[in-house]
Amino acid sequence: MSLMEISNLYKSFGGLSAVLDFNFHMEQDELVGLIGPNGAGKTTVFNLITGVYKPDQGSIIFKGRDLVGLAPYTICAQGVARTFQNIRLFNDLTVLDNVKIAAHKDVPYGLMSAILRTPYFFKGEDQIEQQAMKYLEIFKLDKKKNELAKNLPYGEQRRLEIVRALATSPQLLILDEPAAGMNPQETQELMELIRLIRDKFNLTILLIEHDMSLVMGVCERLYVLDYGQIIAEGTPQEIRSNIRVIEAYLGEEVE
Amino acid sequence: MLELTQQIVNGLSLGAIYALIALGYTMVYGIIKLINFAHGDIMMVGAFVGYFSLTMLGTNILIAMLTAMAACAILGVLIEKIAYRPLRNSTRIAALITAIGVSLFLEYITIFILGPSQKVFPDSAFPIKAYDIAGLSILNKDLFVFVSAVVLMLILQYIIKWTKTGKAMRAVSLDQEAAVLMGISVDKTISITFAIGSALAAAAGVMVGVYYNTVNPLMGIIPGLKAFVAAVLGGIGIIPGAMVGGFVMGLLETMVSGYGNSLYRDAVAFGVLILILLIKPSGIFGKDTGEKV
Amino acid sequence: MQKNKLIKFSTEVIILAVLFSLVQYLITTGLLNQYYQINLTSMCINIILAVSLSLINGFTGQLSLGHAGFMAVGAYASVIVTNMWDYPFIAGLLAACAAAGLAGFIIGVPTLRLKGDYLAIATLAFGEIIRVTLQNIDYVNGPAGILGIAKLTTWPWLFGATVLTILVAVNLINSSYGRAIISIREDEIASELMGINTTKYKVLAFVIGAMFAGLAGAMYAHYFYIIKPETFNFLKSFDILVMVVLGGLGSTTGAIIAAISITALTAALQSFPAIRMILYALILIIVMIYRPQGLMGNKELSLKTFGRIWSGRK
Amino acid sequence: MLEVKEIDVYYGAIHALKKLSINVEQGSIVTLIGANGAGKTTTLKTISGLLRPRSGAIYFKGNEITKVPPEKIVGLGISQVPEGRRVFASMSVMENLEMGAYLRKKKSEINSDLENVFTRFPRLKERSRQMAGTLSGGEQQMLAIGRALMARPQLLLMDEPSMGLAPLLVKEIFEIIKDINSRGTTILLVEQNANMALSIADYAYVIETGEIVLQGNARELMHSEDVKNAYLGG
Repeated sequence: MSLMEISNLYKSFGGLSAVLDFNFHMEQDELVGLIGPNGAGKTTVFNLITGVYKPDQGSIIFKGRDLVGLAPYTICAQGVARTFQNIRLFNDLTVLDNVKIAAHKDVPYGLMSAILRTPYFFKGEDQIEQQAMKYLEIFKLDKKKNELAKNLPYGEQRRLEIVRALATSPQLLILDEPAAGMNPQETQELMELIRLIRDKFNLTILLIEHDMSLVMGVCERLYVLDYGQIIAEGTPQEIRSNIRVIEAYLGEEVE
Repeated sequence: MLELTQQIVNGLSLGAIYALIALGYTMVYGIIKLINFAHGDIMMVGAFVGYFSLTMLGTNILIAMLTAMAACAILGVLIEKIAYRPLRNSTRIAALITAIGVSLFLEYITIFILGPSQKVFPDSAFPIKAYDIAGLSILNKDLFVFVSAVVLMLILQYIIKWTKTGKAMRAVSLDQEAAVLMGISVDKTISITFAIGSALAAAAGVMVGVYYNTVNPLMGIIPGLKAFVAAVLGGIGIIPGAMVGGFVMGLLETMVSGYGNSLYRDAVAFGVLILILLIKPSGIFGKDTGEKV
Repeated sequence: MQKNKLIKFSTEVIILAVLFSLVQYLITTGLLNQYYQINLTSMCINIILAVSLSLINGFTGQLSLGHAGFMAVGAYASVIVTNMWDYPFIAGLLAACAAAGLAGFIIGVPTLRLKGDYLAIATLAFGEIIRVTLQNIDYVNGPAGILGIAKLTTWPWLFGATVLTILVAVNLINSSYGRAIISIREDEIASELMGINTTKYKVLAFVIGAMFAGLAGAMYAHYFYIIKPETFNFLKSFDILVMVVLGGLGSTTGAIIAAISITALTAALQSFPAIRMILYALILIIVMIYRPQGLMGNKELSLKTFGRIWSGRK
Repeated sequence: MLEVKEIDVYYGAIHALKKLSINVEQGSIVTLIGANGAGKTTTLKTISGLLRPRSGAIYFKGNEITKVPPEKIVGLGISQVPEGRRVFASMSVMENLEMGAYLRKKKSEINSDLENVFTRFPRLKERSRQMAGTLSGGEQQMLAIGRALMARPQLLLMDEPSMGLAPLLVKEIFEIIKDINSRGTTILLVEQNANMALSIADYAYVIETGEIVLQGNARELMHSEDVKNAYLGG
C-alpha cells in the first residue's frame, strides 16, 4: 500500500479551478518533487493535503486513512508536517521555543502539573528540551537556541522551519520551496541535509522547488503540474526531456 | 395595523440616522480595513458644532448642518493623518486600539472643555409640528431627518458612482497596488474618504440633536455602536449594505421599544451583532473570503 | 541547576513573606490610613484584572474587549453566595471563579472562531449583554444594584488572590501549554499546522482569564460595599486594556507594573476624571504609534534582572 | 529610453535583485525571461516605484526616477500591466478603462483613446458595462492591457501577460503586443513563456536568482541551449 494516495482531487476558488483531477501517490521513504510553472497550483495541493483548504472533491488517503475533512492539527498528529513558501516562524520566540512548540503533541505532563510545578513537569520539560536540542544540533542551530527566530539570517530561518516541522515527528515531510532565496552554496548544503534527514529519520519527503538544480539533484521521482493537473511523471532525466514539460515551462516552439 | 405602520414611520427616521453613521464606518473599513471606533465621537463633535452654530451664531438648521459637516470633514482628515496613517502597516489590532484611544480622547477633551452636562437644542431652531396623515401622526422633525438623510445618501451615491474621485475611492479599496499603477494617490484618496465619512457623521449628529433635542459629550457611543452593528449587518465595506443595515437597525429598535421592554433596547443591537458575527460575519451583502497561506 | 532553582524559589518566598507582613503590620498599626488602603486594594484588583486580560490579549493575541463583563459575573455570583445565601467568603470566591469561567466558556467557544477586530467587537457586545442582562434581573435589583455587601476582602485574602493569579499565569505561560498559547499569537495557521489545537488553547486561555476576572470582581464587591451593572460597562474593559497595552502585550510583569502605575495615576487625578481619561487616550495612541508592543514588549522583569543590576554586570 | 543601473533590491531578508542592469531602447520590444522566482516581477515593480532599490539607479529618458513615488511615475509615461492582471473586479469594464486615464485631463483625447482600445478589443466594447470580475481570463488580460494603454504610455511594462491563458489566447495576446509596439510604444516584456517572448522581442535578458545570466539578440537566443538550462537546470 502506498503511504499516500491522492485521487481525483478538485479545488476551485470563485469559479477558477486551482487543482483539477489531481492524482498522485507516494511510497514509503520516497523523495518526490512537485514542480510546475507559476500559478500551476502546487502550493494549493500542499494546502489541501495539510488541511488548510478543504477540497471540493476527491480523497487523500494517508496510511489508509482519508485526511479530507480533518482539522490541520489532526492531520499533523497523523504524521504530516510541512514548511511554508513564505517563512512562517514564531518570530518573537526563541529558536528553542519554536522547536519545543512543535513537540507539543507529545507533552508528557498535564495542565495541573504545569500550574502546580510538580516533578512530572520538570522531568517532562527536560525531555522536551533534549529532544529539541537533538534536532537543532543536526541542523547546526544549537548555538543559536536563545536567539529570537526573527533575528536569524535568512538561510537559517529556512533551516529552522525544517527543524520545527521535524519536531512534530512526522512520517511525511512536505517542503514548500525550501531553497527559495538561498544562494547556490546554501542550496547545495540544503540538498545534502534533505538527504541526510530522510535517511536518519526514515522520512518520506515531498517538495516543491523552483531551483531545478536542487530538484533534479535530490528527487527520485518528479511530478509536473500545469493548470492544476499532472502533465508528466518520472525520473528527473525523463522529465528534463519531456516535450510537454518543456512546453509548459518555455511555451510552445514558435515557427 | 395602524400602530405597526406608526412604528415603521418612527423607525425610518432613526434608521436614516444610523445609516448615515454606518456609511462612514463602512467607507473607512472598505479602504483601510480599520474599524474607526472614533466615528461615533466624530458624530458627537458634529452635533456640538451644530449646537453652537445654532445658539451662538444664530444660523438656521441647514447652515448649522453644513458648518458641522465642514468642521468634521477637517477633523476626520486630521485624525487619519495624525493617528491612523503612522499605523497603516502595523497590525489591525494596533490600529483598533489606537481608534479606541482617539474615541476616548474626543469624548473627554469635550468633557474637559464643555463640562459633562448635556445641552438642550434650542426649540426655536426647529419648532415641532405634527401632521396627521391617514391616521398616522408624523412629526416634522422625523420628516426633516428622513428627507435630509436620504438626500445626503443620494449625493454620496452620485459621488461614489459617477465622479472620478468616487471611482478612485473604489479602485483603492479594491486593489491598492493596482490603483497606484493608475497614478492614483492612495494617501489623498484615503483622506477624501475620511472627509466624506466624517461629514456624513456630522450631519447625523445634528439630526440626533434635532431628534432627541439634547447633545452631550458621550452621545456618540451608543449610536456609534449601533451604526457599527448596522454596517456589519449589511456587510462591512459595502456601501448599500450600510444603508440597508441602518434602516433595519432603526426599525428593529423602535419595534423592540414599542412592543417589548425598552430596557432591552440597547441589548438588541448587540444581540443582532453577535448573531451576524456567528452566522455570517461577512454580513447580508458580503462574500466570504479565506486567508491566504 | 537544582540548587539554583531552590535558591530562586526561596528568595521569592522570602520577598513575598516580607511584603505581606510589612503591609499587614502597617495596616494593624494604622500607619496605612484608609485612603492608602483603598488604593492598595484597587491596585491588587487591577493587577488581577490586568494579568488575567494579558493572558488573553497579550499572550494568546486575541483582542478581548469584554473583560469587565466577566468581572461583573464574578462580583454578582460571589455576592449572591455570601450576602444572599449566607455562605462563607471562600465559597463566594469559588462561585465567582466558577461562574465567570463558565461565562468565559459559553462566550469563548462561539466567538473565538472570529479573528482580530471582529473578535474584539463580539467580546465587547457580549460584555455589554452581560451588563444589560444584569440590569434586567430583579433578583439582583436591576440597574440599582446591590447595596450593603459585607466587607470581607481583607489584606490576606487580597494578597493571596493576587499572588495566586500571578503564579497561575506565570506557571501556565512557562509550560508547554503556555508555548502553545503563545504560538497562536505568533502565527495561528503555522501553530495549527504544527499540531496545536488552536481552538482548544484559545478557549483555555479565555476561560482562565475570565475566572480570574471573576475573582477580581468578587474582591471588588466585598470591599466597596456596592455593585451595580453600570460599574462594569465597556469603559471598565478599556481601563484594563490600557494597562495591558501600556505594560506590553505579552509581559506579565509589564501588566503588573502598568496596573500599579495606572492605579496610582488614577488616585492622583481623582478630582480630575476628564484629565485622567484624556491621559489614557493619549497613552493608547502614543504607545501604539511609537511602541506598539507596549513599554515592556514581551520582556519580563525578573529577580535575575535585579540581581544583574545589583551586581553591576551586564 | 530606460536604463536600469546595477540595482540591488531586497524583499525582507531576501536579496531579490543583485546588481541588475537593463537597457531598453526607444521603440523596441525588450524581454526579460526566466523561471519562477528569478526576480522578474521584482524588476518591474522596482521600475514602477512600488519597490525601492537599496542601491543603484533607474533613468527614464535621461532623468533619474529612482525616488519618484509610483503614482508620479505613471505621469512620466511608464504604465504597467501587472502580473495576474489585477483588474478592479467590482468595477465595470468602462470604469476600469477610465481609471487607466486617471491622470489625464483632456476629455477629447481620452475619448479617442477609448475608441482605439475598443477597436483593438471589440469584446471589451460589448462588455463595457459588465463587472470586470465576471470576464474570462483572456478578456481580463485584454482589459488590463487596455487600461494601461489609456494612460498613453511611452513605455509599457508587461508582467507575464500569458500566465494562465490557453495557447490560442497566448498567441492572440502576443499579436496584440507586437501591434502596440508597431504603433510606437516601447515595451518591456517579462515572461516565463520564453519561446513566445523571444519570437517577438528585439533584445532579451535571461534572469536567474536575481542576476542577468545571459543577454543578446532575441533571435539568437531563441535556439540557445543555455536558455533551456536556465529553466530546467543544467
